Amino acid sequence: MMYSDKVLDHFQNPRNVGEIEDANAVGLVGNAKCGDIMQMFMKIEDDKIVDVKFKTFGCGAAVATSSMATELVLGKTIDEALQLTNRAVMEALDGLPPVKVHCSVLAEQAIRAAISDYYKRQGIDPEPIVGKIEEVDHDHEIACD
Amino acid sequence: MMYSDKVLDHFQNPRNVGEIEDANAVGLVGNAKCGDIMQMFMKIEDDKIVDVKFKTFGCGAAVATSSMATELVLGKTIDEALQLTNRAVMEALDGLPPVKVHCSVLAEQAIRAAISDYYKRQGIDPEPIVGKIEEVDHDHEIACD
Amino acid sequence: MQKRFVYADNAATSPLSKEAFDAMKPWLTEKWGNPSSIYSAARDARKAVEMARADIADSIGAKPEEIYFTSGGTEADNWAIKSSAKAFGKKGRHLITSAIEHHAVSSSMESLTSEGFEITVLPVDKYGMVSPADLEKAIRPDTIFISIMLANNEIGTIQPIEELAEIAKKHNIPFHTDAVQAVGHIPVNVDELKVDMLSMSSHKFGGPQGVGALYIRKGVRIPPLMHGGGHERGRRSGTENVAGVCGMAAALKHAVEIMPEANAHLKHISDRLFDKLLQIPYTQATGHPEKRLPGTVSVVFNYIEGESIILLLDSKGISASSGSACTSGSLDPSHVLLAIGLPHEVAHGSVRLSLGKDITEEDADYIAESLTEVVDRLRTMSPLWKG
Amino acid sequence: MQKRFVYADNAATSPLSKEAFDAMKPWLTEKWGNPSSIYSAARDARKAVEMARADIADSIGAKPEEIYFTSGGTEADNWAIKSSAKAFGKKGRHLITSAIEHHAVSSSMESLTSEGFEITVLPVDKYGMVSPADLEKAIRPDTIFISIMLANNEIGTIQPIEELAEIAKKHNIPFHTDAVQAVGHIPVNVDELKVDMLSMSSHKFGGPQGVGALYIRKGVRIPPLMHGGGHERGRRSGTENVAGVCGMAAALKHAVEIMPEANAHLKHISDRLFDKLLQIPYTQATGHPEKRLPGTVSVVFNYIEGESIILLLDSKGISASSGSACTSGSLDPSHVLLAIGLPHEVAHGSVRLSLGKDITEEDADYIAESLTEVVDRLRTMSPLWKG
Ligand SMILES: Cc1ncc(COP(=O)(O)O)c(C=O)c1O
Ligand SMILES: Cc1ncc(COP(=O)(O)O)c(C=O)c1O
Repeated sequence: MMYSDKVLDHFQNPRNVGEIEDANAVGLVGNAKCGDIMQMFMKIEDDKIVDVKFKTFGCGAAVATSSMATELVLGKTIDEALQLTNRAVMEALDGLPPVKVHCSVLAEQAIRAAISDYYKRQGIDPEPIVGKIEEVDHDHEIACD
Repeated sequence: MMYSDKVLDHFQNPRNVGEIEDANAVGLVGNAKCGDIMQMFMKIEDDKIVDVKFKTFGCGAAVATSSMATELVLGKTIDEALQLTNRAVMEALDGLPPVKVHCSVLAEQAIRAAISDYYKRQGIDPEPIVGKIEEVDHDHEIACD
Repeated sequence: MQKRFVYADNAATSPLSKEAFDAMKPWLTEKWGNPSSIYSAARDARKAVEMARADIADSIGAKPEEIYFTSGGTEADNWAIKSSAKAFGKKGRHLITSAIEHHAVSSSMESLTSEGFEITVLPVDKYGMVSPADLEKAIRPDTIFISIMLANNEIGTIQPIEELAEIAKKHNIPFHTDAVQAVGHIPVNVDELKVDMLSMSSHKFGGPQGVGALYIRKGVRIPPLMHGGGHERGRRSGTENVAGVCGMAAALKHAVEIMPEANAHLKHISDRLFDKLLQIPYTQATGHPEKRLPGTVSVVFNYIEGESIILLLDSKGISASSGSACTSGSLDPSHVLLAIGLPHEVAHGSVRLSLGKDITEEDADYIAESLTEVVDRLRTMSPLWKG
Repeated sequence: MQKRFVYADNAATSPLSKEAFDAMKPWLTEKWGNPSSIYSAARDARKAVEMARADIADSIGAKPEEIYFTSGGTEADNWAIKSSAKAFGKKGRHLITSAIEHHAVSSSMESLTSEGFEITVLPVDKYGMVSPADLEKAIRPDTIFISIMLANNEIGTIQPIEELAEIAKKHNIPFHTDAVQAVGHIPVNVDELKVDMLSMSSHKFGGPQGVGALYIRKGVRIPPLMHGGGHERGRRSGTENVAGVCGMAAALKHAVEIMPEANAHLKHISDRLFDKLLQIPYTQATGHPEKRLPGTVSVVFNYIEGESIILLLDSKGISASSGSACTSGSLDPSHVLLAIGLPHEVAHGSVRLSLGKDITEEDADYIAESLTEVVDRLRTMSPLWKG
């Protein structure tokens, strides 16, 4: 299993780590049992993501995809951010080992979860816009795939 | 598979190779199909082996056991020669690899076959004295063991 | 803190010892030979192989003719298990193993289930210990084979093999032990252990990779895994790896020679390292407090994930592993850490430092400082950490 | 005649090439690593293994992901055969092979008969050639696997694998070839050969002993022979032999580079040697007159026995073999020589000279003179010789 230099760089020097105190969009995806949890904090103003930060529990790829995902959505509109695919995150990182592809999926989901939270806070049902988000499951009986 | 130095010496410098023109005891044992034939020539006078020579088609151990056997019986009485066991030949050669033990049996048999021939030439049934000797079998259907 | 390079993953593979290289070199340069041939160059090769066999036998209290060379620990384990199933399969279809075996054992066992064999996997306690009473209970009239490892590769726990093998003996069941992490590291004697088969792997004790051996007690008959030219007295075919077995033997001989001194040193360093690491909050040692490999320091850090720890340690010049090297890339944390009762999320945060004999106090202190820093940094990034 | 040393048993094992040693040395001295680990030292090891894989793939026209490292030719053969039987055994129980295979193939086949498989052994003509018509006739609806070697180790005959594999393809039957004596010696291309699996062994072409590979065409699925940590993409477990595979790749690359020149030279020397040897009365060449390995000179001498010839040649400094190295010690002469129709007593008198690229005309002449003398001497001692 080998990481690209870009993955290693984003892991070792992650961009946008941390929390946003006055975030108006927070998403949490993944499962500790499976070894990956990502938390995304956003500040959205006028439909635009003006700030984004993350916290991640997980492997090198989990950290790197989180970091890259924040870079890719920062300054983007919600619509643009929702178009971010896991594939785009992977490509921006010069690829991921096959066993680590799920991390990029998690990063995509973390973005959607945060945006979903943003709509919820405004009393808007996010599902028609964002799609269904898997909630973080603290029940240990979940299956990691 | 490793030969002792003594085996190699008796193979490379075999003692008593050749034929005896006026031999009065000649034995031939073994089988070409199995890769081993030994021929023993003896000159027996007053119950004593006064000369002995051999010819062998076979592996290094076949040559060495033939050579050693001739050395061990030269100058001996018939009775003494008949007491020569394959074990004694092997011991005199500092042992043989397990897969080559049959060569020492062949050498013992070659001695007995020659002595058997000696009795036959004198009209004496050798079997009570020498035991049964396996004749050289030129039939290719024999099983090598 | 000055950056330094510390290789602390000797249980994954160890650097080739100078002794091993010196023993191999002639066979990689001016000498060569197929030991099965009969001319003098080949006889030299044969002598070298047999001397290596005798040395290896000697170092585990076996007879030379009980040592069969293989391509490594994996082949030795596969051979012992699959061929025992073949040999004794008429008597019964039940095998017993433990929950903390290396995959070379557990996957070999697993592969037999499709052939109608049934496997009982014995649990372990929180230290990773198999209980002799559990083994006794698990034995059935149709049990034909037992395989329990001597020393665990992840947490270093050393099993009471003498007791376990004694039980097997009482029931007349062949007993195999995977001693890949034990040979060359702790005293191993097949008669004291009372085992019928024992696997070892050269590159775990300073020998070359791609060589190993299976000890098979005289009288125990299992068919070959590898058929062919009839090498190793018909039991393991394939041209002998002359340089390889010479390197293996030299490495093992050396490892056994320096063992008392090396282990005293390793124990001292391990204790020091454990002391420092356990000062990090929410950290626990895994494995047995006493019955453990002297060079294995294994710990779990809550709230962070092992691969990240390993990668950050790497950037500080430290090579270590999280769980088994083989499981990296898998999503499930090590089955060993789960077997000792750690919750999944804690098991994910494991680190194994397997020290080499040349480790210094300074190295250990550097590891401790580095790990403290790395753990702190990753916790700050972790959504689970409410520190 | 001045005594000289001539190694003429390269088909048994070849000296390690300088190229191979140079490629191995770093991994035996200043470098080491378990390629499955994730830190940088291990990543270097991984890169080295993957470069070796790519180089080897390249030299036989395969893709890197079609090359699986093994412990040698024997393991590659065992794996291909036994695992194909497992994989395709539900479709049928019939396998086909030839009468002149190496024991690694024939004994693996044989081992399957106890599991209810039936083996058809194709005959060969007096040159050791399998006839495509015979293969076509032998195929049955329940045939699931065919294994026929590319180049024979005793007599050097090269089979028409393209034609044979084409027939297998027509019937949708997986085709394996043991190319242990071919790879590195004659051009080998898996697509031209149309084979599904191909075995090779490093020490036959100047690489180290104890390493080999099985080529498995993409899409062909056979289960592992070796279970464990899931190395080689889950198909062959066991810590990779980094030095070994680097040596193997370097040796093969070099062998392929020098092949055209080396083979022209070997053909010249072989022809010269054959010419001289066939002047000895009651002597015949074995193997195919044209379709043969350029470095293999195999002959039989009537009325004398091969081991004796080899031992006397050895005392003159010449290393050669009689039949297969592995069969030395057996009482039956080589099955290959019997298969080409030689009577037992003639087959016993076989000699195989397998020349290395550095052989000179002087070496060849020395071999010829020595053999003439040795044959003469042994015949004088032979009760069968009525010279
Ligand atoms: C306990 C144990 N058994 C078996 C093996 C397999 O050994 P190898 O990889 O040398 O085949 C290993 C190491 O990989 C091990 O640690
Ligand atoms: C044709 C052939 N196949 C297979 C093998 C087995 O290879 P290895 O001994 O490297 O396992 C050999 C040589 O021994 C061979 O000549």
